[in-house]
Amino acid sequence: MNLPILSTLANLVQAAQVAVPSDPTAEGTFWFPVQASTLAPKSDWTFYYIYWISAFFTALIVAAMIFMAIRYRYRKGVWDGEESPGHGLALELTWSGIPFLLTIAMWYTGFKSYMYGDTPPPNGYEIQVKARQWNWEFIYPNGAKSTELHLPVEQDVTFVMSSADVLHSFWIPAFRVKKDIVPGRYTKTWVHSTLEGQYTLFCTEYCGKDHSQMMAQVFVEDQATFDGWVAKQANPYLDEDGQPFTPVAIGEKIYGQHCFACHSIDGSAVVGPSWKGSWGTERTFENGDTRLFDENYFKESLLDPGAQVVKGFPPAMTSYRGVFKDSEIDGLIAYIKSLGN
Amino acid sequence: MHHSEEKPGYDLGHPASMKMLVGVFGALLALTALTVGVAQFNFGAADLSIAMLIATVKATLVAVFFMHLNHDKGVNRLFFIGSILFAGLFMAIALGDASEYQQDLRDFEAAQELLQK
Amino acid sequence: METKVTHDKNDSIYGGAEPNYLNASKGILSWMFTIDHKRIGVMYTFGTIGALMLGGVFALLVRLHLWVPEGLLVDNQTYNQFFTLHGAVMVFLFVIPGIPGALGNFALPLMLGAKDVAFPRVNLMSFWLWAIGAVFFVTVLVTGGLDTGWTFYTPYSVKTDTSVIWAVSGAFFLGFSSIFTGLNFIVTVHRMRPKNMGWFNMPLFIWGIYSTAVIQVLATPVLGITLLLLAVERSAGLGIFNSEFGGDPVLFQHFFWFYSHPAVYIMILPAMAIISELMATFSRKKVFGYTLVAYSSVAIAIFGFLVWGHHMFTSGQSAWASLVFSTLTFSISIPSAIKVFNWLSTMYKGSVRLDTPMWYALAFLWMFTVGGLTGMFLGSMGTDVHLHDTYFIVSHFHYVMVGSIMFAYFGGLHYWWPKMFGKMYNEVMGKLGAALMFIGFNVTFFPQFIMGSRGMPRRYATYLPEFQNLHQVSTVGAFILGTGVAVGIWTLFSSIVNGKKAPQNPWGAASMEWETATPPIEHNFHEIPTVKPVYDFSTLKFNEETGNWDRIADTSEDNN
Amino acid sequence: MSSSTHDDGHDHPEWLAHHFETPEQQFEAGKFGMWVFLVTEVLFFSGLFCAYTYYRGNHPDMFLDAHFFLSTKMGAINTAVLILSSFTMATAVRNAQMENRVWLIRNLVITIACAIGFLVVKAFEYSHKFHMGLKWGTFYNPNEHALEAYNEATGRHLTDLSQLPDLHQFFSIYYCMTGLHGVHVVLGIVAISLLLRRAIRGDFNRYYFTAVDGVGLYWHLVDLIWIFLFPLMYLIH
Ligand code: HEA
Ligand code: HEA
Ligand code: HEC
Ligand code: CUA
Ligand SMILES: [Cu+2]
Repeated sequence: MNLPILSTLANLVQAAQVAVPSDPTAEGTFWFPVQASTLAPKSDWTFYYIYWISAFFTALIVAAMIFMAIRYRYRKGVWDGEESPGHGLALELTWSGIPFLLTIAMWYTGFKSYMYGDTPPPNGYEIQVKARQWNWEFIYPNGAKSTELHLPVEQDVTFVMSSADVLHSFWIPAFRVKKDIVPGRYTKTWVHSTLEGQYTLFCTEYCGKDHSQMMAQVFVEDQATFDGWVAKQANPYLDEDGQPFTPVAIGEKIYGQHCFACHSIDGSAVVGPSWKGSWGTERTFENGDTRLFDENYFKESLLDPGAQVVKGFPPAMTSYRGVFKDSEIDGLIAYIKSLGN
Repeated sequence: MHHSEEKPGYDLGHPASMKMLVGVFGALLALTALTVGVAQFNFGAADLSIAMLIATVKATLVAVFFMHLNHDKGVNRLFFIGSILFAGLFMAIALGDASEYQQDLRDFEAAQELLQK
Repeated sequence: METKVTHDKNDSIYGGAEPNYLNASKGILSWMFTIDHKRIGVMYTFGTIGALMLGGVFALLVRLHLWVPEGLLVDNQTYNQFFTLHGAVMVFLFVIPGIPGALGNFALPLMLGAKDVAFPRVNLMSFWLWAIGAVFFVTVLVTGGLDTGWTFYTPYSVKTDTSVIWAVSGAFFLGFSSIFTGLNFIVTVHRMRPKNMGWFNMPLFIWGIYSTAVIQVLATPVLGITLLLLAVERSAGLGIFNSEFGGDPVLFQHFFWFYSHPAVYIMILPAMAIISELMATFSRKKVFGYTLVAYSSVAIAIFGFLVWGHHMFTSGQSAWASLVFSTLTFSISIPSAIKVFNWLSTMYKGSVRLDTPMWYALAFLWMFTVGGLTGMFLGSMGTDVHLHDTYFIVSHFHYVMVGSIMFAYFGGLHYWWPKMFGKMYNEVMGKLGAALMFIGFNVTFFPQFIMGSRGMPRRYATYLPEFQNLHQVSTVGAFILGTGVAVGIWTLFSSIVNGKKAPQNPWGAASMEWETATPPIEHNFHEIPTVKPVYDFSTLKFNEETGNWDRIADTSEDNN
Repeated sequence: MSSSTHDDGHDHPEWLAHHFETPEQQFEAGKFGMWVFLVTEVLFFSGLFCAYTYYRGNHPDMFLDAHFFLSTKMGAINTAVLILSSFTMATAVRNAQMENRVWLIRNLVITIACAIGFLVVKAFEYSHKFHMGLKWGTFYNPNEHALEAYNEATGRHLTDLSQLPDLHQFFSIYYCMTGLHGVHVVLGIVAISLLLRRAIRGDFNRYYFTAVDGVGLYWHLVDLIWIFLFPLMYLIH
């Protein structure tokens, strides 16, 4: 590993270059990513207001400090400084009064943009956001589901969010929106995006091991593109020609979206048991019971995975109750069967 | 024992009068009986307030007479009353906020019930 | 058990060969069971410096891991434990007990001309509770770690299978340690003040520690009950904070921040208290607007209780509550502003000496301004939505907790060290440490503001490649900072061995702790010195030969 | 611990700690310290009262249903017992101040007896509830005895307690609050017993009764908290 100061300096220069890009709309500014929503300029306005006040006061204080440290420095043999008043009410009122007035504006503009961001307009397009450790799922009004977020540009979009396990938080820096997702209730936020493009959605409430990987891509598209996408997404099991998937293909697709992280199809144990060759075999559980891997067992495993925990594995799987339609469950069954027994 | 006769008249305590102590004791018992008695009737929403009012009166009696707040130093009173104010502040704001967002929790519960069906 | 030793020569002003508090009795037991506030202060000093090193090692691991986007050292889970333990150790074992426990214990009774704190045994108990808490935290390291973040948010803290209960018990003990320290100081200030020292004739250090103590006593119990409930919730499925059993996670946040916001003032007020002493002594002026500065401490302590919800603007707290909390948050900036400007004015027409402690004090002034002003960005609801849980926050609180408090702590240590141990440290090394810390600190944390508002979330074990440059700068800075800290600590400790003998009053400070022998005798004073007007430097004159600031014949005494 | 080192001229009685100048200073410090400690106790309990209010406000009917499992009689008896003990404690302080050792001892003994009595009643209540499976949190698992008790207390004819909303939350809070209060009672017994030992030894006099006073304040606070717990738990409508 190399830690030489030189490479750091190089990094600093490079960072500054990245930070001040030539085209601010594409790359953002020194302090911010692009402004891609109606909220962003409002939020940034307050930021810069406070920023310049802060810059002014910091400069003032530091300059005064350095000036006085030099001007009034101790001189050998001269112990005391000059006479000066020990307090000054007018002065003290000034330097508590001016900040006070300045903070009123900080408070007010901040309050305005907060209320703007916190009050979804009535007839927004509604997307449901389901957060769980450690992925996102978005559900659109027509039943379409996706793991990446697509939005029509210049539209009010309301997010109705819920969590399956712990706290998460929904943050899209380009939109300046953030809202925690609290288990046991729906929380809401909304955006009106103004700039087509691709952005990142982060989870910003610490939620355990892979918190830092709980991200999703956000695509802001024009209305037509979005409409096409969401229509296709509503029935994801159609191929290019509009022909429906076979059940096995349906299962394979779901596997690739939901299950692959924990179940392998090559016989190796990951977080959970491998699916390869498991269908129809006798499963042994932590408590010593055994049971045949059949349709009923599969459904129970999906809905209530904690009920019977396979020997040698942690009870790490969360319930998928209400996530899949019957046809999808049939697809999964067909897929697992297809992996041999 | 140290009978410091050399400092006559110097006394730290103000022994409470027995009459007062017995009186307060009686009042506390009577109030307990009262609160139990009152609880047998239903005053609707006022129930809780009545019970809390009686409890507060009892607590005040204990604090003022048994705990000698009636002739204690000012700071001691200030700190004790302050603690109640701060506890009140904590509860008032936390619960005030909670009551504002309670509806969200109920909505969620209702929605969850619908989904289960 | 205690063996009395007569010591050779002790050049106390009383001229006697009287032993000082360090060598009045010998043996480890005489330290473990000491009820001498000065020894307890010394034990706290060693303890909290140890905690700083432990937390610092975790900080370096955090920074090193973030050298590359995918993480250099460990898997995500282990990284999560790094920052949790870093935060928890620093907060509960270092900053909260640090200044009151170490310097408050040592200096406060001396400044009052008292023989000890009001309850010396409670004081000892407070130290040992700290030690037990520390043991619990170290135990956590071997019993599965802790990965909840220092905030212990539910429901994750109920669900994770790391050692939450151990950590929570540790924090519970530390809470009581803090409560007992606070209780002791409150009573000491009220009841042990010399008859002729009025409230407004106390050094501002005492005002600061006193205000801190009030918060400790009012806020910490709520942390205690919160942690207790969390522990029971984990072991018995209580359903108060855990949504799975009908509890409310947001309620937990209210409970937690009702303590933890005031706790940040438990940390900063003692730091400000030190700065008041340093600014006065090294400018040779009474702190400008003394009365208002004293009131500001109390105001900060009280307003500090009204703003906790500013940590919860995005949490699902109602807009009503957010509005109230945002409003009140700004109220804190006024007393803080008063302090900053009054410190600054103290230098005006003073006789400013730039000894090592003053370097720290000036650095504090600068860093606290930046840290405090970035608090304004966060107190403003609209901007906080974007900045919440990003590196902007991380940077904000390091500017106040490291840039301000750690600097003040070091300033205070350098200031009272000669009195504590009777030795002068090497001035050049002292300044080198301060300079390295200052540079390293800013290189570490300034880039974090930028990456935060540009989109870097906190508590991330891995990150997007676009932030790599800034992260690397920050990491290098952390190592410079670490070196500075190490130099500072080394400078102090090596002086015990090879430092020059310290004069009784090396800085020309006017408060009473400088009127006793260096190091002080076991019972502090033979006779309580006469109380002089606070920060009256006029009778102190530098003696070129001894390097001491002598009190010259005090003619002004009769007319005060 | 050493108190032998100061020979600085003051005439220090042995009950006057070395760092105090006068008995009055020591007394005032001790008393003030106790009050500050009580401040922390108030805030400590405030967390529980806050949780209580939150969940009662949320589920008034759950609290109503659950309180039928508590015996008002037992609660009232215990309230009276604690009030009595508070009274004897207050009298004990008076006797300490008046150097009436015999009555000081008697009063302390009665106070301890009351405290133990309180715990015995509480123990009966707890074990009765355990018997019915009425425990806290995940351990809440009412059995047919609970059903019987409920139907008897309310005159209703439920066939299954699961028809009632999550009573477990009430019991969680109930055990937390009364449990923590119980711990304070136990600590009080310990503290008063230590006082008793010192009283028998004759440690207290009109200049030094701080310990009796302090423990007394603590004990009254324990009583004071119960005064609120009683109606909040036992008398719900
Ligand atoms: C010692 C520690 C300390 C101190 C002193 C402060 C001081 C302040 N803090 Fe900070 N804060 C923390 C430690 C501290 N903070 C920590 C640890 C966190 C994160 C916790 C976590 O989530 O892990 C945090 C987080 C935090 C948040 C939540 C952010 C979020 O998570 O979204 C907020 C929001 O309002 C905030 C605000 C403030 C304010 C307004 C002050 C004020 O007190 C500052 C006042 C000072 C000044 C204003 C400067 C001096 C004044 C002048 C120079 C005059 C000019 C002034 C004006 C013109 C206004 N802080
Ligand atoms: C007082 C409190 C305090 C202090 C002093 C520090 C000091 C430092 N902190 Fe700390 N930090 C917190 C409190 C503090 N921190 C808190 C509360 C959090 C939030 C945790 C959470 O999210 O839950 C946090 C989080 C935090 C993060 C964010 C992690 C994340 O969100 O993913 C980072 C990242 O850079 C960081 C860095 C540092 C650095 C570089 C220092 C440096 O200043 C450290 C300098 C000191 C040293 C480097 C030690 C020097 C000693 C030696 C070199 C001696 C060698 C050792 C031996 C001989 C044994 N801290
Ligand atoms: C978080 C990791 C994780 C995810 C994601 C996951 N599982 Fe599991 N699964 C497990 C673990 C661990 C077990 C073994 C323990 C148990 O039985 O609960 C398991 C067991 C099973 C079993 C019983 C297997 C056997 O061999 O007996 C089935 C069937 C199953 N999972 C189906 C699925 C399906 C279908 C999905 C996706 C829709 C899925 N799982 C997603 C972790 C996961
Ligand atoms: Cu989900 Cu962090
Ligand atoms: Cu705060």
